[in-house]
Amino acid sequence: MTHTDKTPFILLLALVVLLALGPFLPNWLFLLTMSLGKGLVVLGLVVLLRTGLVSFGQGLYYCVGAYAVGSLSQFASVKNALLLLLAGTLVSAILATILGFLLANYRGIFFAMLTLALSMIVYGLLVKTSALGSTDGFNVAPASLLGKVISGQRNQYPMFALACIVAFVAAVLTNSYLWTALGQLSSAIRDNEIRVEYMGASVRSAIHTKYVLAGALAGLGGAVTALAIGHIDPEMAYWTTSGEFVFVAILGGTGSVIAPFLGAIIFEFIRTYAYQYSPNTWQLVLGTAMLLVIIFLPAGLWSAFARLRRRT
Amino acid sequence: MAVILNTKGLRKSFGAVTAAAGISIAVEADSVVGLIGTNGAGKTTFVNMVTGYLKPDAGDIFFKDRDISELHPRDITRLGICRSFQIPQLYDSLSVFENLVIALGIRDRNVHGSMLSRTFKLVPAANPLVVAAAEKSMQRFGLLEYRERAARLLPEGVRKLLDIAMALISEPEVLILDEPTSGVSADEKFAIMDMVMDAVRSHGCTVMFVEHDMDIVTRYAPRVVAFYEGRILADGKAAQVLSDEQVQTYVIGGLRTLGTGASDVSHA
Amino acid sequence: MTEFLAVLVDGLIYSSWLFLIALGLTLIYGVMKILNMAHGSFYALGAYAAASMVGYWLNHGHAPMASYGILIIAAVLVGVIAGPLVERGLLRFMYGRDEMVLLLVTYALFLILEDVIKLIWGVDPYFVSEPYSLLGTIDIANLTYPYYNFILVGVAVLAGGAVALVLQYTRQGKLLLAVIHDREVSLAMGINVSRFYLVTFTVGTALAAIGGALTAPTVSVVPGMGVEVIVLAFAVVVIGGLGSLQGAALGALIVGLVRSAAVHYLPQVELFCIYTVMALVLIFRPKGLFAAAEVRKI
Amino acid sequence: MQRNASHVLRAVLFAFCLVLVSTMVATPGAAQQPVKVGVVTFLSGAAAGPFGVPAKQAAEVMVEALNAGGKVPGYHAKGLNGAPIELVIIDEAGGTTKQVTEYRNLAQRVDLVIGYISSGDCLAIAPVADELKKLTILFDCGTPRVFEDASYKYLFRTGATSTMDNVASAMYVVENKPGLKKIAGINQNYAWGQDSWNDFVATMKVLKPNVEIATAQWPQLLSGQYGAEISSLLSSGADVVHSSFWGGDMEAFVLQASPRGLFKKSTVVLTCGETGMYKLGNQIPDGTIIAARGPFDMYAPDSELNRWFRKAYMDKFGGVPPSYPSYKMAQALLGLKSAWEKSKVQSPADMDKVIASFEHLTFEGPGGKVTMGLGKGHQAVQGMVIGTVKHEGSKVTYVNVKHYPADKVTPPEGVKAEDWIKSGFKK
Repeated sequence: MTHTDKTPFILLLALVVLLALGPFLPNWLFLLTMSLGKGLVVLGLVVLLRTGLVSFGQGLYYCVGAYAVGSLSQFASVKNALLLLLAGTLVSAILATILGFLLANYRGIFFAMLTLALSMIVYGLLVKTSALGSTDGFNVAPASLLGKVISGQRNQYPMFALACIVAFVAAVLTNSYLWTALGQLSSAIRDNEIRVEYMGASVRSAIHTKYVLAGALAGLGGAVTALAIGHIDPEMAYWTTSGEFVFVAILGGTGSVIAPFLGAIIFEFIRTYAYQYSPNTWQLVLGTAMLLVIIFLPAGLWSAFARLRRRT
Repeated sequence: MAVILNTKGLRKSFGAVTAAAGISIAVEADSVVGLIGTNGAGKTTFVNMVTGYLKPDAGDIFFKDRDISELHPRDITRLGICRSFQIPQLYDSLSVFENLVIALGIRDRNVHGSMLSRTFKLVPAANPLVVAAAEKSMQRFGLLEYRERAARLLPEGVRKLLDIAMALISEPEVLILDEPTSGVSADEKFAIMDMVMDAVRSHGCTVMFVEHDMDIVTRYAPRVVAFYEGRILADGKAAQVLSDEQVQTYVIGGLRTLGTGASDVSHA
Repeated sequence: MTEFLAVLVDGLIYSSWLFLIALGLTLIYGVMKILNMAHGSFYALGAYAAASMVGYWLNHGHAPMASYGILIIAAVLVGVIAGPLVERGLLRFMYGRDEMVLLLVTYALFLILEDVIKLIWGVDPYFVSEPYSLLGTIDIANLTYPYYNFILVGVAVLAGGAVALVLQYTRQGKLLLAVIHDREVSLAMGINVSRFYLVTFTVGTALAAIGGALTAPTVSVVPGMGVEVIVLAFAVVVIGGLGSLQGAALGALIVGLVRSAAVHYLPQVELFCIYTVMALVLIFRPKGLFAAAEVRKI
Repeated sequence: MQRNASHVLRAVLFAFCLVLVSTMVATPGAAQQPVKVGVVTFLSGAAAGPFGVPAKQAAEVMVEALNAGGKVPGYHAKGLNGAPIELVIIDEAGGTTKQVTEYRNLAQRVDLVIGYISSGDCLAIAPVADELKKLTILFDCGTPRVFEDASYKYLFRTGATSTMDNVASAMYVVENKPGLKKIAGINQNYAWGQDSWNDFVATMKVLKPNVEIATAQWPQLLSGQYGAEISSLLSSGADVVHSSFWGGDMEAFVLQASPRGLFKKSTVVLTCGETGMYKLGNQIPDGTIIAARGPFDMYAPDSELNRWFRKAYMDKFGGVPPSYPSYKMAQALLGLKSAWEKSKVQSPADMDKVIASFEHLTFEGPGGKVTMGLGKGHQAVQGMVIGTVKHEGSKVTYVNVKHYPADKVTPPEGVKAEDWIKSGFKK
C-alpha cells in the first residue's frame, strides 16, 4: 500500500469529463445531479463501513441538511447556494457530534438499529410540525451563485456543475483523510479493537470522528438534493431512505471514494429505466439487479472496475 | 537498580475463582523477568491488570512511582508499557507492512501530539521515515518476505513475531510478552526469542515474559517468578526458583505433564 | 380504573400480534444470524393466502367454523413452500457472508416479493372478516371485544411456549441451541447445521405467515401491508435482545403496553413511542434486554 | 400518396359533420399526430388499490372512447381535435424525491402530464411544471396549499381541494344531529389526516362554538391495527366520530370497529368512505355518513355522460363500478379536451393557447359541472354531496343525501381555506 494513490487524478478526470459532457446530455443532468447528491451521503456511509459500522439512519443527516437549507431560504431568505450547502453540512455535523458521544459505544446491528431509531424519531418530529408542512414538506426557493440563479431553472447545467465540483472536493478530501493514520485506523478498528487500544489509540474517539464526517457528508448530500429538487419532506429521514443508501453503498463497494458515486449513478439509472419500462414491476427489477450484484460482484461494482484497471 | 514497575497486593477474582490473591512484584529497570506457572495460575490476569485491560479489585500498580492501576491500556501504552499476546492480536485483513504502518501512525500521534494536526501533514504510507521504520522492524524480525501477505494467512510463528514487532514499534520502556513461543515449533522458539532480545537490547528496555517452556526461561530470564493459584510461590534467581521444591511439584510438575521440555530442567 | 384495564387489554392484544411476528424473526436471527427484511413479505403472503383460501371456502357455502383451521393451513402452506424455496434457492449460497450483506439479500427479496404478491393477487383489497365476528363478543371494562382477539393472544402464547419447549426439552432443540451458541463448534461436533438452517427458516417463515393469516380477518389485505410490520418487528426483537425468545416476548409486551397507554392517554405521541422505547432501551442496555453473553477475548 | 389523399378526403368529410354538430373544428392534416399524455398514478403500494388503479382504468376507458370518437356524450369529436391521445403511464409510488426525478424524465417523452394523488407529490411537482413549461393537470390530490402558497402558469387542478370535504361533513353533521355535544376523530398521522381533522374541527367551532372534543386519535399511516384507538373512541362517548381514513386503513377500521359497536355508539363520518363501499358492502353499518370527495359515484348526477361513463367502465372491468378517483381522472381528461378544442390548436406545439383557454374554463364531467374558479383560474371548484348509508335488504343505498353548492364550501379567490373557515365563511 505504498502511497501510489491515483484516485485524485481519476476524480479530476471524471470531473472534467462530466463538466465537458454536461451540455450535450441536458436530459440526464438532473438524474446525475441527484446521483451525486446521493453519492455524497453514501461516501460518508463508506467511511463507516470501512470501520465495520453500518448506519441505518444516515437519512437523519440527509434530512437535517435538506431542512437546514429549506428553512434558511424559507425563513431567512438566504439565497446563496454555497452558503446554503455550508449550512446544511455544518448543522448535520454538529448534530452528529452530539449524537456521536452516544453512538460511539455501539457496534454491529445495535449501531444500525440505534441510528435507525434516532432517525425515525426525527421523522416523527417533522411529521408533527405542521409549520413545516408535516409529511407534505415544503418547496425550496431557487438558490443563486455569483448573482446568477442556478437551481429551479429549465437549464440544469449550473446546478449540475455545482454538484460535480462539491462532490469532487468532498471526494478528494475524504480520500486523503482515508490515507492518514486516523483514516487507516478504519480497517484496524474493524479487524481488532483491542490491538488498536493497546497501540495507544482511542477507538471511541476515532469512531466518533468518522461518524461526524459521515454525518457532515450526509448533510451535504441532503443540501445538494434539496437545491436540485426544490422540495423537501420528512420522507428523507424515513428508514427506507437510509436503507437505500446502504443498498447503494454495497452496490458500489467500499474499495474507493469513487465507488459511492458510481453506485449511485448506476442505481439511479437502473431505477429510472425500471420505472419507465416496467412500471408495474420496477421493484422486482430493482431487487433482482441487487441480488445479481451481491452474488457476482461481492465487493461491489467498483471491484469490476478495479479489475479492469489492473488488467490495463 | 531503580524499580520501574511495582505492583502491591494486586487482587482479582472472577466470581468464585480467585485469579490474583495479592500479587506484589518489583521489577528493576532493564532487567528481564520470566513468569511461570500452570494454566490458570494467574499469569495472564496479572499481565492484563498491569496493562490496564483488567481493573484490579484491590492493590496498586506503580510505573516509575506513578499509580497506573486506573488507566486504560492506551494510556499505559503511551506511558511506555507495551505487550504482546498469547493469541496474536493483529489486523488480520491487512498485510504485514500495513499492520506496522498503522502501528507507526499511532505511535507518531502518541509521540507528537494531536493525530489530526500531524497526520494531515503526513500520510504514513507515503512518509519515507515511516516506511523506513516499518522496513527496519520487518527486517529485524525476518518479516520482509511476508511484507505484502495478509496477517490472517501467516504461519503461527510469524504471527507471533509480527505481534511482538508491533508491541516494540513504540520503543516501550517495559515490554511484556505473553507466551511468546507458545504454538511455535521447537526449532523456531529460540530464534524468536533471540530476535526479540536483540531488538530489545538495541534500546534499553525492561522485559517481562510469561512462559511455559523451561528452556526459554532458563536461557533468557535471570529472574523468575512462579505463580500458583493466584499467589506467588517463589521469586528470585532462576536457578533457585526452578530448584525450589514447591515449584518443582506444583509448577514444573504441572508443566511436565504438558511435556514442555521440563526434563532439561532437572540438570539445569 | 376501567380505562387502565382497557389499556392492559388493548396492550396485551397488540403485544401478542407483535410477538407472533417477532418470534419468527428472532428465531431466524438467533440460529442463522440473518435479520430477515423479507419477514414482512411472508407475513403479507400468509394474509393473502388465508384471505383467498377462506374466501373460497365460504363462497362455496362450507361450514364457517372450519375457516379457523383454513387460516392456519394457509399459513403453514406458505411456510413450507416459500421457506425452503428461499433458503435452499437463495440464502444457502450466502452463508458466511457479512451480516449486513445477508440483510441486503433479504431486502432485495422483500422488493421482489412485493411485486410477486401484486402479480398474483393484484392491488384490490381482500376481506375475510367472517372469522373475526363469528365467535361473538365479550364485554371487558364496559368495552366490547370480539373473542377472536383473545384467540390471537392464545395462539401467540401457544407458539411461544411450543418453541420454548422444543428448544428446552427435545434433543433436536438442544442441538439447535448448540448451533445458536456456536456455529463453528457445532459443525465440528458433526451437527448437520445446514439442515437446522432449513428447518429454522421454514418455521420462522411459517410463524410470520401465521401472524399474517390471523391478522387477515381483522384488516383489508392490501399491497404494502408487510412493509410497516418489518420495522415494528425489528424494534421488538432489538429491544428484547436479538435471537432471544424471552426477549422477543418481553419486547412485544413493552411495546404493546406503551403504545396502548399512549393511545389512551397521549394520542399525539403514538408515532414516536415505539422508537423512543427502542432508543431508551438501547441507551441503557446497549445489547437489548436479554443480551447474549460476551466471551473473553484475551 | 394515394393514402394521403384519402386521408384528406376523410378528414374534410369528418370536419364537415363536426361543423354541423358542434363548434369544434378539427382541421385536416396535422390532426393525425398523436398527443402523448403522461399519466402518473399509484400502481404499487397501499394507494394503488383504492385510487391509483381505478384512476388508471378510467383513463384507459376514456381515451379509448375519445379516440374512437362519437361515444362520449357531449364530447363527440375524435381525440383532441382529431388527434388521437396516447397514454404513457408510470407509478407514483416512492416519495417526492423520486417523483420529481421521474416527472422530469416523463416530461421529455410526453406533451403533457395528468396525475398525482399524493399532496406531497403535487406540491413538489408544481414548480417543476412551470420550470419545464409542461402543461400538468393534477387530478386528485387535496391540499389547498398548491394554489394558496403560489400561482402557476402551466399547472391546473381539475379536482376540488379537500377543504370542502370536511367543511361540508361538519355542516351535514350539525344539520342532522343538532343535539351533538362531543366529537372525536381518528385520522392518519400525516398531512392529509391532520388537515382534514383541523378543517373539520374549525368548521365545528364556527357552527357549534361549545362543542367538546372527546379525543383525537393519530394512528400511524398504514398501521392497520386500531384496537386501542377504537377502545378509546368507544369510551370517549363522542356523538360523532370523524375520520379521513382511506383505502386499506379505512376498511380495516370499519372491520374492526363495527363488531365492537362503535357505529352504534356514535355516528361515524368517513370523508373518503366511498372508495371502500363497493367491496365492503354489508360490512358498513347503517347510519354511517359517507362522502366521495365530490359529486361522484353514487352522488353523481343522473346525466347522460355519467350513465355512459359508469356503463363503459363496468363493461370493461367486470362490473366493478368506477369510484371517485375514476371520476376525477375522467374529469381531468374531459377538462383537457374542452380546453384543447376551445383553443382550436392543431398540435401540442402551441400549448400556450390550450393553457389560455383552460383558465377559468367551465366544462361538464361525469360528476357534473366543473369550474376552474380559483387559483387565477387554475383550480377547479365543484359542489359537495354527502349522504347516509341505509341497507335495503342486501343492497346498500344512501339516504338523506345533501348537496352543497360550491360557493358554500369553498373559500373565495385569494383567501386561505383555514382563514376563511375561521372568519365564519365570509365571502
